Amino acid sequence: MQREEKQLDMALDAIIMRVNDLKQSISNMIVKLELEHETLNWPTFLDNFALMSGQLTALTKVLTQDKCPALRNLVVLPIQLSQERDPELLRITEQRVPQFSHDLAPDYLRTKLEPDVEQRMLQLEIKAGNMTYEMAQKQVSAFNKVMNHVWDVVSKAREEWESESGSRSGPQQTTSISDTHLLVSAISAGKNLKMPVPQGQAGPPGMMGPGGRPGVGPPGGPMMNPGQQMGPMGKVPSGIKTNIKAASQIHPYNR
Amino acid sequence: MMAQPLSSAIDTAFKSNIVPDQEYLLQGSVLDKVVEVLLHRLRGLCDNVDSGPEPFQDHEMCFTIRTTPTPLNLRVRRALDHQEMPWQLRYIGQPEYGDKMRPTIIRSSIDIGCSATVVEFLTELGCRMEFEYIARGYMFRKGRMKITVSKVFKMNQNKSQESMEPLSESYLVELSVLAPRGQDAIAEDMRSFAEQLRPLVNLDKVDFKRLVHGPP
Amino acid sequence: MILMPNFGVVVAGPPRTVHLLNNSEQPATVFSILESGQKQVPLVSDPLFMDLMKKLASVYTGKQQTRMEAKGPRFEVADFLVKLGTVTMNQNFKGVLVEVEYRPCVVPAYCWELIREFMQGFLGTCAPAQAPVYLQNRMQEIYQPLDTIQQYLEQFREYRKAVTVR
Amino acid sequence: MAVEPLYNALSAIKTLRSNVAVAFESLGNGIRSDHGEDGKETKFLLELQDQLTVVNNNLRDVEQSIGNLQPPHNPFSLGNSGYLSHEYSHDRQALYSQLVLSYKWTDKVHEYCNLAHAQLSQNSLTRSYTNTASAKRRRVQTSSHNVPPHAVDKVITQIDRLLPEMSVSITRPFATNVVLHVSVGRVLRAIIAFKGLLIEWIIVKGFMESLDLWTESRFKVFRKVTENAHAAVMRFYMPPMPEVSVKSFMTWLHSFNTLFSDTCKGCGLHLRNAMPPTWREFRTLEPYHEECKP
Repeated sequence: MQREEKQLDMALDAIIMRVNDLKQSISNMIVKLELEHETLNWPTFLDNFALMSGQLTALTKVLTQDKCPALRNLVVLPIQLSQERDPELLRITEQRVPQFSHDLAPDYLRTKLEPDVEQRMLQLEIKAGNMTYEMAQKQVSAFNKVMNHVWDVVSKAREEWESESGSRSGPQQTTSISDTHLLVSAISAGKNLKMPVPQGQAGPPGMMGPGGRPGVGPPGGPMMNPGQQMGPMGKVPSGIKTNIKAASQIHPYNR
Repeated sequence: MMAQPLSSAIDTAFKSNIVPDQEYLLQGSVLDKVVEVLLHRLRGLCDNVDSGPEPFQDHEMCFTIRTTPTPLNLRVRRALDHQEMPWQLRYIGQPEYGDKMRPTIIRSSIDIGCSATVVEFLTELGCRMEFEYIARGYMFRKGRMKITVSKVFKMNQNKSQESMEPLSESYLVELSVLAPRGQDAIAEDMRSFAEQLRPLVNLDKVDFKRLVHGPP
Repeated sequence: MILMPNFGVVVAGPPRTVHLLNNSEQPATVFSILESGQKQVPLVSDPLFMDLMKKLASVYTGKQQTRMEAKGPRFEVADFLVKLGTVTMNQNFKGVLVEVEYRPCVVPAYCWELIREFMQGFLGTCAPAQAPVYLQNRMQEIYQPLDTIQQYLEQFREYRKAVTVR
Repeated sequence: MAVEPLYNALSAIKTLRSNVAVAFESLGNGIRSDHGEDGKETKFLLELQDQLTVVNNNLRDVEQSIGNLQPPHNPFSLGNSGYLSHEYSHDRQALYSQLVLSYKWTDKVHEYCNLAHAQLSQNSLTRSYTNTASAKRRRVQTSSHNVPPHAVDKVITQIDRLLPEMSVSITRPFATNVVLHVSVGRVLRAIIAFKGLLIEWIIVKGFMESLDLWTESRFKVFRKVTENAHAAVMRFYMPPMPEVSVKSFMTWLHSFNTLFSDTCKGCGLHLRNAMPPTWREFRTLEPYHEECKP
């Protein structure tokens, strides 16, 4: 007897510990929901659920353990009910239960569901029991079909997204080093640009404007770099073409 | 050689480092198919947002003249799309690549606006035209930085502009600043700007000398 | 006001001469005229071109460095511009050049008679009857600042040939 | 001012707009599921027809209520609400002061318009709608102000063809009225602003100068020519026959082709006071110095 009691104590301690863990994490979650609902993100929320589910599993494991005595064989008896406030009770229940009275005791010592809840459970069970096997099968397959479809959609979207981001981050070529080298050496040293015939005659092949007099051709007379610090230009007539252009560009009438 | 008031004025200008004669340069290229993306990005990054990119089409001729110790390179550039603009004569010195710490190529550069007779002038002077090409593309500005995105074409003999033969399937991208001597801070700005264009374009110090002598 | 067309000479292997000139009317422009035999190639450019010529220094034997200058007062009478330039060659006095420009007109042929009449007004019989040789072939063309430079160059050349003061 | 009909009209317009929106919405949605399966097209058409009938009725209502409205005879008076700018409360104050300002502004515009109208209808001496200082000589002929653009073009191109040394280009910077860029030989350029077929303004400049309507030439001789050209515009002014007027003016301007090469008919010289003959006789086109003219 002595040994059994000891075992019971140990089992109860273990259960209480697990239940406390569970309670702790539930209250943590509630605090989070209340205080951080604006910044709370979905993954951490799901993490909380996962934690709780783990704790529940642990609890069930403890209950089904061989070492655990069959709790259902034990009876809990309220020995004394009292209308008085019991500070000790208040402390150990974290200010939840002020007194162990007639009113509250049945609820706390309840081993069955509330009558109306029990009734509704019963109804549902009857309904489920009435369903034929084929119908159930049909519903299950319909449900599976929907789920598969959603799964497909999600995985396809994910595939697309991954392939796109993969290609973007991938080494898409926008510049070619060999082309850079080709171009730079071409404009700097004339690679690939030099004329095939060696120039005996140094004269450029006739792409010159009219020689002799400057300004007869298109470029107009002497023109200065505007950024010169050498003072204002003197009387410098520019080409005729420039003149017309300037006149049509500057709108003198636009006031 | 000449002791004239004007040239002495220029001497003073050179001595007091107000003539922008140093070119800071970074080069790179971008494949034809993504050039639109680059142009779009440059439009967003550069100053001329509202006016859009400035198109250009230039004809560049490169001349050399034998001087001691090294031959001198002179370049003549003219705008094919704005024939009335003055031509540009340009002297480009030997590029300095520096070590890893230096962000850009530095080379001395003198830009001179001049009349269209410049080619005949140089030829008579004893210069020899080495090669010529046409660059067509877009120019962007960002502060003092100039960004050109251009396609390089070979000159063909019949001169029709439609049938120009591109040199490669990429656009040449150049980031340059012309500044007076000793303003190395701008090079850092260029590096950070080039960083913003990565990985679309890798603007870097391209040492063409090594490329020319390296494997073809 | 001073007019100073400057005159530098550089000679290369085959007889080629580059004259660099500068006019105070166009202070930010350098006029270069290259003479190669009978051929003349002018170039109008930024003053930075001077710097480039220095880079080319090793090509040339700066044998005959002559520096000529016309310097003097500048007058404006209505639309006429008159400049009296004292010509010096390497600091030696050579003579006086009179430049008359009628600025509203851009074609020499149209206003030559007018200019001649103007010059007769203050030069009397010294006024030339014919337009300068350089201009005679270009009477119908639009006048450029380079044309002024070319005429100065022509006059300077005359001075260099003449040993004595005219 | 009866406010009731105005309200009615406004609400009628509101109904019309909402019903039109409904009609377009159902048209835009096309055939819906509630049209059923059989004969959905006809059902849809019927629905649309109904809606259009409603719209039609609404439109009629609107027109009717607009017919009932009377245009206001005098500008609205704000009456006592004008004092609302004294409202102490801050957020309201901004609104009401602006209201009163804009009311005052419109009131002023109204007043000025009335005055201007009275002035303009009395003063028949103006050459155009805008009073230019040099323009108060002759009677106005509205017909020559208001000429269709192609007619103007025709007259100008005719003149262009007539005078070989003159090249003319037409621009229209402000809608209808022409601004001409004229170059005469390689001597001068001019910019001429027209009002219809009447010459309003002219500036003469050197051949190499840039043209615009307001800045004078750098050269004395062209400033003088501009002055004379203004006189010529007056001299040739002939509203009943604007083409002739323009043509004779252009012929006169064309005679400046020889501005630098002609000698004065009076003294036989090129120059007087260092100026060429800048005056051209209006009929004979003979050149004279300013001081020599008969």
